Amino acid sequence: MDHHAEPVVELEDAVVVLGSFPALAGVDLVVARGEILLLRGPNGAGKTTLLRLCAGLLPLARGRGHVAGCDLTTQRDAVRARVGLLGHANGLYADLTVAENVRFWGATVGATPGEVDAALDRMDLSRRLATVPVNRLSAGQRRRTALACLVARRAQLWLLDEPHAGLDAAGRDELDATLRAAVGSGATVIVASHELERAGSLATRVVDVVGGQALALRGEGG
Amino acid sequence: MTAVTAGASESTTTASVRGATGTGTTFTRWLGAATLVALGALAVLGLVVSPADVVQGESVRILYIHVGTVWVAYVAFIVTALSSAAYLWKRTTSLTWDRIAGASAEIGVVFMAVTLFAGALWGRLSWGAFWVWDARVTTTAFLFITYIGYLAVRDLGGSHRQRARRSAVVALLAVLEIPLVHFSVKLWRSVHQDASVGDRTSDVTLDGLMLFTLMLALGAFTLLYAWWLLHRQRVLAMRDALDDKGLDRALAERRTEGVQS
Amino acid sequence: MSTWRTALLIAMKDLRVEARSRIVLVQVLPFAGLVMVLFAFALDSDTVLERVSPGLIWMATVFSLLIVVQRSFGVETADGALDALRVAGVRASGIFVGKAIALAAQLLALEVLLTVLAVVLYRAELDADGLVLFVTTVLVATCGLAFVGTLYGGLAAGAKGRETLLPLLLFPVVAPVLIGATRATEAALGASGAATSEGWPWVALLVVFAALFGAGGTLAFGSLIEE
Amino acid sequence: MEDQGFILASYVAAFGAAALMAWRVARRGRELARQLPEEDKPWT
Repeated sequence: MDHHAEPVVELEDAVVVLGSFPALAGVDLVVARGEILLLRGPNGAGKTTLLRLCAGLLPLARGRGHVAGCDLTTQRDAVRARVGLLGHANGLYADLTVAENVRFWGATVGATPGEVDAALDRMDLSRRLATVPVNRLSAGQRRRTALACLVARRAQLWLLDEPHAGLDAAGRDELDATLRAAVGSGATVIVASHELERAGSLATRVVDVVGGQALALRGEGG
Repeated sequence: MTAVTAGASESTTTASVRGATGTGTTFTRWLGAATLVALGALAVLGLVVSPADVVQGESVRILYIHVGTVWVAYVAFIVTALSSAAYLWKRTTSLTWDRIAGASAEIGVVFMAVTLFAGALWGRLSWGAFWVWDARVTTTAFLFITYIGYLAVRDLGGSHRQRARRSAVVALLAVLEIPLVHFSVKLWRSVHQDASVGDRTSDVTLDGLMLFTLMLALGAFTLLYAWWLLHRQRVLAMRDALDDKGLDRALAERRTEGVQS
Repeated sequence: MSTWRTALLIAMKDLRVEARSRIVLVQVLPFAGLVMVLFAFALDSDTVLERVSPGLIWMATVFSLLIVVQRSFGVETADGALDALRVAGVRASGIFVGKAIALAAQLLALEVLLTVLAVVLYRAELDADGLVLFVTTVLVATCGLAFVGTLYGGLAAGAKGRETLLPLLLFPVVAPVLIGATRATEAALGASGAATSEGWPWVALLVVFAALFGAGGTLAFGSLIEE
Repeated sequence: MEDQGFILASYVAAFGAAALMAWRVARRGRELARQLPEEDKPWT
């Protein structure tokens, strides 16, 4: 993994407190463009908190952080515009068709029709699926549509929380191919998953997120 | 007028207040004692000693309760609005502002209920009607429901910070509604054929011992409000601390499993 | 993206979702009509009905407002779209104004139906000079209702027990609109002998209401849906 | 006379509400105080 590629995420001694509980207690992390980073660790270990921090949703109690070139404390809206966070919910409008959903999310950043079509093509949703309402899609197809929305929204950093949950084997392979393609065209992906064997082969780097007051980041495996 | 009943209601409050230890300090004990004395005096003066009013007779005694409690209810809601603004203004302040807003609204709603009840009884005796579409009374009833909504919003869950921000916004919006309701009812009543009964409570002039009893009522209920607010704020603080502690324990346990696995 | 462009985008999306699902058209409009019929059963004397028809129009509107707001935010929370909007850094004031516009459009359609029903069922007459007052009242009241509905709809969205929380929060707040719109409509229809000129102070009240909650909503909406 | 009943009712309502609230908050305070160490109670 060439580390001198321009970093998309830089966290220094990042501390996030939820209520009075230090969910992240001093995290140092650098993620370069084009990486697929896997965050591994048990539930409640702080994986989701770390993703939400990178998405610009949580205030830093201490330490500093830059995501997609923007400061995490002062330019949070700018961070949010450049980052896509996908949890279990896909954030789609079930009554609208695939194309209408992707066009809507692209329009939030003023994407051109050309960009929308490119996003649909990338997720090979353009032909017969484009005009199908989302409520008639399979889970895998919905996940692909949600990812197409991220592409249309020009998200540079994809933060995926348990993306493989609820997908069958075919759906998972599709998703892996999609993520590799996305990275191929300049995006960076961070996946949080507690399914060890499944995601291992996908990731270019694996980082253990171990639950504890101090978030011990060990291991540069993968 | 039977003095016994006055005594009876007074003694029930004595027994309960003095025993406070959990959230009590010497200051709150003095405040509690002062509240008791004032409430006791109010009961005796209001029910027995003060004379009947020349115009409306005995029913003036209800007025002490009605005016006393409506005053504290409005004070409570002003405090809620101000502390909500304080929480929102300097976002970094602790959750104390939020807890004061919550505690003040809770007692505000209770006093609002009492004042509406006493007001209805007083209206029945003075005008033969429990309810009249008077701008101030309607606004008071309206506020009562609005703040029940506020309390419902307060326990919507989510983190303490989330609860605090959401409640603060709702409290400020509630203040926004007061002039709207008041103005619309006033305009409505002035247009209506039978002239409105006017602001009943303000055209009743009290003097001498009766005026003193009314002032005593305001003072007693304000003391009670202050005492209660102090204790309730501390209870809420402890409850929040316990919530966080519970969360700490649960996650600490999982962390130890995490490390061993 | 400016607030106004975001608002138009959100409004178009909401109206397209409604055009596609037709829930308001197929369920809410018939419900509003049904409410008007039930009022007729309950009050059953024609003279009374004719006199109180303005009040009934606006009562039916407020009931329907509740359902349209719940549908409008149900669409957002079904698959986490409201969170996704926030995560995408979409301006909260844009979301507020956008959803209010879509809500206002649906309310206007509703009010047209209710007025027609009032004329048919309750024999309310709408003469020419009252028409200007009536149309102004409907437009201004709808703005107020749309702003307040979106504001408290956003607050209650996704909260547990939101079905019962929304009426508890919304009904006290819409009281001034209910009083103002009803009195103004009474003046417009000449019901119970009210002259048209008496309606205009009520329209002023409705304008103040819409302005207050338009401004208040735009400022507060962000912190209400923010985590 | 009807007056007496109403007057008494208003006093019982006010004093009853005050007593109930005072008792509840004091009891809740003692209950919670037992479960928390000293440092969490700044007023002690």
